[in-house]
Amino acid sequence: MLRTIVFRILQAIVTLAVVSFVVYLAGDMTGDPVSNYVDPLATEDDRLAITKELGLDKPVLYRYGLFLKNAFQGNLGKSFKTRQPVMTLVKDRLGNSLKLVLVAKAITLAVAIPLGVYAAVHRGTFRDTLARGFALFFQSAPGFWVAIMAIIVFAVKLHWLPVAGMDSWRNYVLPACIVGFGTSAGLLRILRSSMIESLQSEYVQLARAKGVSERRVVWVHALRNASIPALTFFGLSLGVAIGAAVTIEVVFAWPGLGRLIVESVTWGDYPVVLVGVIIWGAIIIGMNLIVDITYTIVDPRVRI
Amino acid sequence: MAVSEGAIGLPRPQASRAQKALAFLRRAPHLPLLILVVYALVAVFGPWLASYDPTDIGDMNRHAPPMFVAGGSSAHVLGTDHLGRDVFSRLVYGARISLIIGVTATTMGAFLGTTLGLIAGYFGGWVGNLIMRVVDAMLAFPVLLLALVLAVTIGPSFATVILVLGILSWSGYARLVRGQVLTLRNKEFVLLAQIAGCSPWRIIVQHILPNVVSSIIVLATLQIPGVILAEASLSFLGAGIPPPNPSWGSMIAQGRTYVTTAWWTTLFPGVAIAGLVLSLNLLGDWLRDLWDPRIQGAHR
Amino acid sequence: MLNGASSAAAPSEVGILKLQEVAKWYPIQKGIALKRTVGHVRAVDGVSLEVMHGETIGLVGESGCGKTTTGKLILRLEAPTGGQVFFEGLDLNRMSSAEVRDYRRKVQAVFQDPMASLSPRMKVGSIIAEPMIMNLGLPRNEILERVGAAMEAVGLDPSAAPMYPHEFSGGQRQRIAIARAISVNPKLLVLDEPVSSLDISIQAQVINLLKRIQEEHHLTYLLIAHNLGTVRYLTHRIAVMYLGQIVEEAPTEEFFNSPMHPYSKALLSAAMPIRPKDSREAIVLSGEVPSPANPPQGCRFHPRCPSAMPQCSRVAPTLRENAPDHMVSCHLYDG
Amino acid sequence: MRGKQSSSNPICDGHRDEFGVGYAMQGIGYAMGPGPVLKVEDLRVSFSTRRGVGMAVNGVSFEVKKGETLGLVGESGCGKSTVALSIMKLLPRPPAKFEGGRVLFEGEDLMAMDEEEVRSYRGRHIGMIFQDPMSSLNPVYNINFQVAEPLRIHQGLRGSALVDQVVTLLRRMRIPAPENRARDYPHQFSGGMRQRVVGSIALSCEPELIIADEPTTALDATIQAQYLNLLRELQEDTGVAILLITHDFSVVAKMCHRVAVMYAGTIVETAEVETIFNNPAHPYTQALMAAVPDIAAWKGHLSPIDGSPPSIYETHRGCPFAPRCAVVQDRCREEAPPETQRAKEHGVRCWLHV
Repeated sequence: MLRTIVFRILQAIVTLAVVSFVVYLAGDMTGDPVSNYVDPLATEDDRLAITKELGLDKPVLYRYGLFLKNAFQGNLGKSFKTRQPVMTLVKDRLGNSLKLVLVAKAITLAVAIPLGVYAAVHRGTFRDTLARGFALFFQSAPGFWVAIMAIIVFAVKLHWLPVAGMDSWRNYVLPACIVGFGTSAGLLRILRSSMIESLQSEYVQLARAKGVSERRVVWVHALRNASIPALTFFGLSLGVAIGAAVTIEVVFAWPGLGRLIVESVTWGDYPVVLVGVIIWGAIIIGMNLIVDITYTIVDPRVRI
Repeated sequence: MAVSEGAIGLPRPQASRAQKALAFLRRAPHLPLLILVVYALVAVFGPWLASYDPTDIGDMNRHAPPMFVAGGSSAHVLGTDHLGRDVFSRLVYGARISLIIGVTATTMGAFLGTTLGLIAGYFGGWVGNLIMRVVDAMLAFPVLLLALVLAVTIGPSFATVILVLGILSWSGYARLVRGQVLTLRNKEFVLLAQIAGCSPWRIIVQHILPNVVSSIIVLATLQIPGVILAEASLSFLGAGIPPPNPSWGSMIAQGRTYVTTAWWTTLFPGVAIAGLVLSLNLLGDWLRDLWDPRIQGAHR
Repeated sequence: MLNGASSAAAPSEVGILKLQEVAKWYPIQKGIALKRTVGHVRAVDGVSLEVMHGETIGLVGESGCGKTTTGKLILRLEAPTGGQVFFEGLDLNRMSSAEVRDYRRKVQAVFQDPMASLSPRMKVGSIIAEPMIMNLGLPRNEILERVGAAMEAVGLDPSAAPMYPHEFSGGQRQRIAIARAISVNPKLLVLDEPVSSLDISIQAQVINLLKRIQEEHHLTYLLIAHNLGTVRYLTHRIAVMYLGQIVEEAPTEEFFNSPMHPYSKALLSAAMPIRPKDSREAIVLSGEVPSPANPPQGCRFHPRCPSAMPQCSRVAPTLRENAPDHMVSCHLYDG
Repeated sequence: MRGKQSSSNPICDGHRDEFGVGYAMQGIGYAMGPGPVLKVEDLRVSFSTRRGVGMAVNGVSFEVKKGETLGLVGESGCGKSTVALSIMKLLPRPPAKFEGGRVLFEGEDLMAMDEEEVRSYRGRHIGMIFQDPMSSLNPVYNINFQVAEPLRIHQGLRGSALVDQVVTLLRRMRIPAPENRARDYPHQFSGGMRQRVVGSIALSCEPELIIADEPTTALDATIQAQYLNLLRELQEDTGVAILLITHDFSVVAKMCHRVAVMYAGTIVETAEVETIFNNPAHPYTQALMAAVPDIAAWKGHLSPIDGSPPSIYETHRGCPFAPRCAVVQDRCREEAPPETQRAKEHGVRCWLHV
């Protein structure tokens, strides 16, 4: 078990290295970072000095290595735009984003599990159609658009909830629900189909033949098996949720990492983008590791 | 003959290919199919349908409301935007953009992913391992973020969006195809093909690929809406189709500023996306139930 | 008579297939990043067998005894980790590509599951034609003609050639698989459980068909089966496998009349149906087949053997001729 | 509701056998009145699918007596498994539909009961063994959980009494080291051992009837022999009635007292096992016996049955076996034959015997 976890972490580091290199390269190819960095009125000498200072005269692999070395020493570089250390810029933003994503994932589970089971048990009825309709709507409508419409209805017209910011729990309702519903759609559908499969299995038949009540058949015998494929999806959907959170942060002016990355991309502020993407990647990989460990609890056949 | 082995009849005659195709379409979900046909027609015949050039700011009649709202006129059926452009015309041209991007990027991803999946599944080895490690990484990563970075880097354009979304969407296919190849290659009919002396190439093309195609089509049908949504998100963030091209995503982004007063510039593009994506999802679900109930959640 | 080991001294008999101390060990690997081999599953562990031209030899045993793997080694789907397989005197793993092509024509197979044996998206005609296309290089119309002939030979209407496998019943599909196998005029057919997935009434149809085809085409059959009834009906000779090794080999009638190995006796007793009264006195073995990754010391059967002796757990018996043409690997017959 | 509690169960008061379980070695004289444990009368079940409505079970009647094993024999698709599941009312409805008939368990009609009442019979009075030991145990729960469940539900056992009873049951099914193995998961067992676990679940509440649907089909020959022996011993010890569903005549020969042969949703012949083997009356039974390669008696030839069994969606007038029957008459194609008693315990549905 420990061996596997260590191996997964190593694998994750390699993945991150590759992705960060791609992003680094991307940043490197976009125009001239120096012009983002220096005063427009600076002289050619100043520019050269800064080029040297930033190490831009060295080959790209060397500079990437340097970046990694500095990163391991806790120095993530400075923003081109604000010249602040990236670390300070990112720290608060990351916390805000994580809060949003975690609340959203909790909503995902709270919605998807009961509805998915419900739809599977009442397969083919109107109730099933209703549950799947809910899922399908949130899977099909773009989240940022739903967000704008929700602001109009619930904030502007009804004044129930705030438009933007993150001052109280009321601020969380709309963005977390929209991100959460969006990814619950897929989970609901997977859970529904794996529940249907599980409910038709021979071990469920045997449970019924033992005289087990239908409620217990569904929630004890079928659900635990059905949650195995759903767990895989849940792990993968973390990436989707974080992607969705980016646009939602923009709409709700949420001071999160996603919005910071979007802004930095448009500014060409690559040190920030680079660190932002790596951090998100690391978090997703970490969460997937937790999902992997959860497998061993749910499914005794899996030994990692 | 000393030994008898029983008489044997012919199986029942089956319908012709054309009859089968017709019966197939008849069983398809009607409404989504109809909606998709409408979208496709609109995309193809856009110029004849739209009464205005989508980028024409005309007489600067800004934020004219739709015709069915007080103050609206039939000149602009769905009103105009902040620059006075006709919303309906922009929607019509936007359909073309969405559909082209959805289909081409998906095709690209499907082709790339299928090829890599076949290699990883049939030949395996370290190449196969490498492919699968990359797939794992890609599946877990927030693709939209990566797409955003790449799109901005290369420079937002129609081709960029297709390229980025195409390249980033292959992993699902690779995983699906590899999994199926691993099962198929131990099936008796593949062993028998080996016994008959077929080359690996012939086995892949003749025996494995035809059995994977339906799953690939199902996955692609479910992936097109994903790509369309990704394009809309990119354009919404300003990294997709550059203005003044009428992408639905950027229409929403532009309309957002004025949404309290001119809600129609935001509402209609969203409805257009949701309608298209919904129909594609419904059709894909139906195909999956029909052809490949095993695929679950290979798409997002 | 037909016999594995002594046949070399009897040149009048023409051997077609010969297995010499063949072994197939699969490594058991642990670890994810750096795989290390922690042991071996000894699927086939030193099997010697000779098959004569025109005979049917039955390979019998329970699941996991290595009979299917032996079939795969003969079909060149797997390479042995030890020993050699000779077909018409040529070592299967030292063949030139021309010899391989010739071998591919001469050796065909029929598997257990007729649905899985036919490419679901190919028409039946193309399925039957494939071995001919790959091996014979005939013009198209001749191939079509031969497809028709092969279909007629197995009792199928040739006009069904443009249909797909799923449109046929299980028994018909198995006939298609047989038609495909015989279309290239092979010498040897490996039949891996050819009837066990069929309904009882259909089984008899296919068994009779196989018997007739053998007579008409002078084929050699290697029949892998667990159903002793089928084996008795089709084979001339029987080899019983247990945990990767042959424990007894004898002419079929001899085997059924006087089985020697305790395992063979138990197998026979377990399969004996019929006449309800006597079947209640069956020999029932205790325990289960041990893992082939870790076979018992000495005789592999000794932990389950009703007549085990002290030496059985120490010394592995060898396969020796005990009665004329009757080989057994058991200390009871050490003389 | 029948008021049978485990405490008042007379078999618990008997002397202990070698397995340490309180079963009396009484075989036949099991403390219940005469009459069949299970009596199925004119059972009809249909399936509606995309291909249409098919009668999977079309008027099946039989009974199983105490201490007896009835073999329900037939080829795949003849409806024998549907019969097994309908007795327990376990068929998914839809697509299945109960079209008529009665299933009397000790005189009570299960078909007329609501779900709640039927559930009190399942696992308590009727145990079930399915074909595939690989899929009939839940992979995510350990053996203890699965064997204990019926005991908790029907007998309210808890704590150490429950654990002891589980171990006892596993030991009865000759599972080695049951104390340790109870904590293992299904994937850690071999196929034969899993089927024994399923057997101990079926036996857990000392049922009056066990329905075994192809219990040994997935097992190897020598393991199959072990399992059948075990079932026979348990039957002799407890007097439980067994409805054994199989297609394998060697299993029938080893296990059954009486046999009902099914074809296309109907029972064509019912007789004692000796009669079925030595003196079968229905042409289908005769043909089936002739088509089985017999390893004991070398006949030198096999006589297959032409054609293949009909699909349940094919409608037919007359006798369903008529198209494949070697001695078919005109009348067979027109009118279904009634059941006739040839002798005591020997019923046939064939115009030849009317």
